[in-house]
Amino acid sequence: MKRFRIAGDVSALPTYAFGNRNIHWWGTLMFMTIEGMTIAVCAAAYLYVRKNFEAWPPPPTPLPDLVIPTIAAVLMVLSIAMMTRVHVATRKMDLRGVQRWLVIMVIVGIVLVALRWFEFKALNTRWDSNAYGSTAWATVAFHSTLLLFEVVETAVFAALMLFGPREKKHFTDVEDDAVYWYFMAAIWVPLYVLVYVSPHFA
Amino acid sequence: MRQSSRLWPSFRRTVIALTALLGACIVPGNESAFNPAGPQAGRISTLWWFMLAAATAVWVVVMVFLAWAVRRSRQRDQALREPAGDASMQRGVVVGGALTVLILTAFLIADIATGRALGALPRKNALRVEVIGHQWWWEVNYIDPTPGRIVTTANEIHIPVGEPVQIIGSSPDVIHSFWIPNLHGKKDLVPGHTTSTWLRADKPGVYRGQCAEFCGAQHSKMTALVIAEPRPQFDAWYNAQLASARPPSNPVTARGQDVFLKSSCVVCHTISGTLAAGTLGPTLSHVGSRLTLASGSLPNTPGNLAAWIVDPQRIKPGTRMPSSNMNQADLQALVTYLESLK
Amino acid sequence: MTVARGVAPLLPLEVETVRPDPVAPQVWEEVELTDADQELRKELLDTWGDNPGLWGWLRSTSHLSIAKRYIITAFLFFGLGGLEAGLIRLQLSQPENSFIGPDRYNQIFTMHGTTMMFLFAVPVMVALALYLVPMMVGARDVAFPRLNAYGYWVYLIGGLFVYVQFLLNTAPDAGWFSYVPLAGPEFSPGKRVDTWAQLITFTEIAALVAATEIIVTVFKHRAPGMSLNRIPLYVWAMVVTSFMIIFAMPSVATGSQFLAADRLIDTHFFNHAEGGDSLLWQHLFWFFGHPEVYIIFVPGLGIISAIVPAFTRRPVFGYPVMVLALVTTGFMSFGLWVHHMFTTPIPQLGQSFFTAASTMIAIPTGVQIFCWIATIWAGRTRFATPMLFVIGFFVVFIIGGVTGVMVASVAFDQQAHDTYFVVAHLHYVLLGGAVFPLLAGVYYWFPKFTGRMLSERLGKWNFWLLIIGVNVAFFPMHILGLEGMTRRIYTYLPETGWGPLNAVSSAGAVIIVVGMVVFAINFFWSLRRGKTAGENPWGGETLEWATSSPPESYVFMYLPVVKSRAPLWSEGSERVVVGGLRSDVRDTLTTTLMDAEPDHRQSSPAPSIWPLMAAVATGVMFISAVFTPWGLVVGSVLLFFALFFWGWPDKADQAKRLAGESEATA
Amino acid sequence: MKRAGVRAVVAAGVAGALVLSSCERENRGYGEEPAGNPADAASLTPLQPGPTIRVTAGRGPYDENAYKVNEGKFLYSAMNCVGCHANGGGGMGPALMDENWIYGSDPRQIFSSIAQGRPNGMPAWGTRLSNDQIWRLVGYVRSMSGQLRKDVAPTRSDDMFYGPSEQRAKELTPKNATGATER
Repeated sequence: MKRFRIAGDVSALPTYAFGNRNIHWWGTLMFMTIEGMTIAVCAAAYLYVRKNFEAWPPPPTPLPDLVIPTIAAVLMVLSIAMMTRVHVATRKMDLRGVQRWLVIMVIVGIVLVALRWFEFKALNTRWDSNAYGSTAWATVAFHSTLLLFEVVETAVFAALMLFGPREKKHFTDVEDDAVYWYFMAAIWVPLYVLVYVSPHFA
Repeated sequence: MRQSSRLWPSFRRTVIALTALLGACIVPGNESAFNPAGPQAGRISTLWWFMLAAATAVWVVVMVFLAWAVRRSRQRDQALREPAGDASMQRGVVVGGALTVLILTAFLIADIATGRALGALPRKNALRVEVIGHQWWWEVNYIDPTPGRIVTTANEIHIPVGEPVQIIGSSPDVIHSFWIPNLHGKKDLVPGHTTSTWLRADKPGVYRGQCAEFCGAQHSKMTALVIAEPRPQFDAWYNAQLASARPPSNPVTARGQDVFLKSSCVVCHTISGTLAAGTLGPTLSHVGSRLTLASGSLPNTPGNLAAWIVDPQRIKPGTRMPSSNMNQADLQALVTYLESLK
Repeated sequence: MTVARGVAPLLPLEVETVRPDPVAPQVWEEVELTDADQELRKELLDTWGDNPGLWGWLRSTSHLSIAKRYIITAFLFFGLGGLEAGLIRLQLSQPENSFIGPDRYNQIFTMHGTTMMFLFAVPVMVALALYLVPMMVGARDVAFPRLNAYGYWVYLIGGLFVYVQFLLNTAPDAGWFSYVPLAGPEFSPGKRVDTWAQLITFTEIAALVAATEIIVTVFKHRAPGMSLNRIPLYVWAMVVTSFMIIFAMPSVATGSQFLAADRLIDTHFFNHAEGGDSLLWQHLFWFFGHPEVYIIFVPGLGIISAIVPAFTRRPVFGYPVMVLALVTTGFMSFGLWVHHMFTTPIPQLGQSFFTAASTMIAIPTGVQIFCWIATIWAGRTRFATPMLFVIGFFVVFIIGGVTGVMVASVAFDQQAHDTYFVVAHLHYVLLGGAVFPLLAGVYYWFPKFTGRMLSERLGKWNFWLLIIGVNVAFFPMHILGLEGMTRRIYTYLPETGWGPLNAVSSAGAVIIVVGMVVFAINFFWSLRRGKTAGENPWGGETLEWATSSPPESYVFMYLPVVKSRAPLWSEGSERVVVGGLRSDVRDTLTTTLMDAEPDHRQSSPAPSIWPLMAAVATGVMFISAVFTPWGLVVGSVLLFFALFFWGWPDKADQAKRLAGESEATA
Repeated sequence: MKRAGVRAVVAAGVAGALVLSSCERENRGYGEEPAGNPADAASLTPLQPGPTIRVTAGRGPYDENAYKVNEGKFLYSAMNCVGCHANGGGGMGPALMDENWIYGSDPRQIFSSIAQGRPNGMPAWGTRLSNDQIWRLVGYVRSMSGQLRKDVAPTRSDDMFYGPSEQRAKELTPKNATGATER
């Protein structure tokens, strides 16, 4: 009769792993790909519609402002640098560091959301004025759902690391949240250039 | 292009002979891509017969191989494992792959050749006809430099035999698609874009085509007719269309015109030479001379015209023409008048 | 950064790779369980089992029960889609037929297309993979079990939403791809096309979520020893399909949100008077649309690659070529969407590129077909029903394939586009390329799902009725198409001459319906009175046949160690396994990407009601968005709470898990 | 048990209303003529001899039908109502999207305003349009000032954008010529 032959024992293996060794990192990568494709489709629509206009933005619509969007873009890039502090803290399993920096990142996130409200105003057009307004609003709005989702997720992780039932595995999850923040912040730079800067040079 | 054209007819003859058997069961009738009446449809039809032959051959060969493999496989008592077997299988797959690439390249070359041949067909001084797709009928305008000679009609396009015709298509509402299978492939009429396609009918006849892009409730009853006729007949028709509508000649048609001008027809329809100048619906200046009514839904007979006027929703549910409640006498007079507008 | 690496060194697995193509054993021998194994089995059943009753059913996250529900729901929608097809054929069976009015008919044919493409074809292939892929790669569960449950509930809510709207006379009526401006705000009043747009969102979420799980399961949860070149071909097909889903579906999800925005809050994406463009919709839709049909077709190729070895008693010939062909098909499917738009006013220059791409994509599929035929030639083939359906695939699909290559040519497509020639092509490719392999898969894996065999006699009836029905129904459509019959017409005049061929086609449809009824009878009859099947009734080579039929909730008592491409054929007298996973907690093994060496233990989350709550919140969000844009705001707040409780760790469960771990490995 | 029964009945009522409302909204009703004779249109002014009889607020036949109201929007531009009333803002003709109704806001009063014509240039459409078409126009005109349900009112048209569509119009309570609210 056929029998089992146990050729190895995995009980000694750890129960968590950092980086691309754990499955949540891969899950985050897949969601980043999906969101990346969504943003790409919005940008493609923005560029496709552009060929229907001689002047971009079409005459009655003023050029988008640059002041607040530039501030927000710079803060977005800085937030990547700040998020690496969280990333390093998670790798060192430094609970205090992770808690402190997560709270800071939540504040940065709230500031970014607040700035985003003014960035919508800086577009100087309504979403229902014309195709330019619609595609500009769509691009910024889809990224805003990413921003909002990321800030809320960071807030939940901050609450988890401060008050919740913590365990070592959660450091790897916070690391994945940091990686997602990099993607969210990094992808905003080309979008900022596309929606706010490029009309000035059309 | 010179050299390949000598090759082309001989190639065509063999292809058609090869598929005569299969072709027999296809009844080449009106409105059929199998029965080209023009060079464009002819080129595409040749491409079709070549591709049909090649495809049938591919399918038969694969089925033969499959049957052979199945039969050979049932004779084995033990699955073949030695490397010799793998080598012969590899040869088979490589040969199969190579043949596939070859046949696909042949398809590609045939398509590009047909495409270029279609592009090369003469287009000089073509008759320019503007076709505008509306929700569920075709507006036809013959473009002419002198405004006085522009003919506006609906659903039926008369063209001179043997001369190139440029169809300039556009649509104010939804996407339609102008397609006359006997003459050429279809072109989508997309709002916000104008498109153009060139046709030529080498044989006189009435060629029927249907709107090919789903455009709403009555997409199925949006038919266009292209009537190819010799040049003299076409010119006679063109001049008749130019003339304004015939004034009523007897009391019945006079009463019919009066009923027309008093009722709601004038809001949407035009009859040149009268006060009626609505442009929402097709022009009725020469409706008597048209072969069909309601964009190909009904043959043009007085009975059908009366039925259509009284209750269009029964024939084309969803059409924008309102039903009218006029008494029998008025209706008969109106129908007689409209039929008189040859 | 080395702190976090595992404490214990990677295990020395005394495993040597066996000769690449092992011989299929004549008789299949099941593993004998020792007393210790029986004890372990009871603990595992207790840990991995679903809670009893409806509440347990709703909270279940076991991939077996979720996938089974998914498949059954998809087949129910297949039945509904089939009914709609029957109504269409009845209406078109004779000219000027007044069986259905134009408005009702437009809803029916749109629902037929939408149901078959979005609610049956993609979901059933994905559901079958969610059931089989974890088993085939030797994992106990799919990568993200709760996400899996969420995906199914969102799919179910989407399907119910659109069919409730169908009953309320609000089914979409602008075609399964809803071209603008007909589907736009001006020419589609009411909420019909909004229903379609939101349905797209539901089915996209479900498919994207499932694709993520399949990719992560195959990358990180493979059994020890299953390196990349030992992954079964079916699993490769599903990985390629999942990547196609990940890259293609966002395009239509975003496009349908644009359409919903145009219809609800007056945006101008597709309004050409304000700079928008209706061709933008066609690009966005078909950039997803063509990969979509390959998302439906590639799993079919995978199923055939899983079935052929079992019935030819040898592995499929040319494993690397097959994998390469699958990957090439996946890539090329993104390069040919414009062949759906050859008749639109886009520049001629681009079209010849897409003709070349559309023609060349037939090569990888052709190579795979030759490899299968070679395998059949070299094997000792037994023609049970699954193999009959595979032969049916060859016969029907190749006709669809060659007509596909024909419509790839710009010139010919101008005659054939949007006619019944294309309807014939797509039905040959979808029925031949997806439904025949799917039915082959159902006949092949039914013993694994239910522990009973489907009856061979009814199976043969089902096959012959279907193959005759398909050809009688759809072959005349080729001729009808080139004789001028355009798509989506609810009636036609007698003088068009289309009557006789349409009658023949409708007769064919009746045969297909009878065939599917025979399948349903076979399905329900065999559930109770089918011949009982052991672990491996067909003598298959892949790991899903190493589990009991139907598999226990924990699937593998010990994770198998894979030594070759055909693990079950190279077992010999003992099954080499890996022990040490905990049985008091849902413990799974995460392995490295390239060679699947054990890396760390991953605890699979316990069953929870929150995925269902999150799906309901998503449903509230998108369904209320049809009526008021503020619905999105309310829905997203509800979704936040659902996701929060979904992810927030449960204190008791955490304590139990940590208690069992020694300090070193915690 | 009674309270559960009541709750069940209420739930059924709500569900029923939902079903009826969307069924009616989507009913294409090709070829169906609106019942009733519009000739008994309500009087133009609330002034009447003898005791005042409360004028019950009538309902247009197409107030629930999105398709018919959308066709009304097509007729509004096709019959060149835009020429005088613009897109509801008014021009030569009075504004239609505000709360002032010179000749009454009751659907039957609007019907007679369109059918009979009104002083200062409103033509009599009675002989030129069928009753069905006029009722569609009545439905559309009422949607301009937000009188219809949000999911029935038409959304934007594929033309130049003149402002928020009727679906997003604010609901205004109609006032008659004397400034008193009508209902």
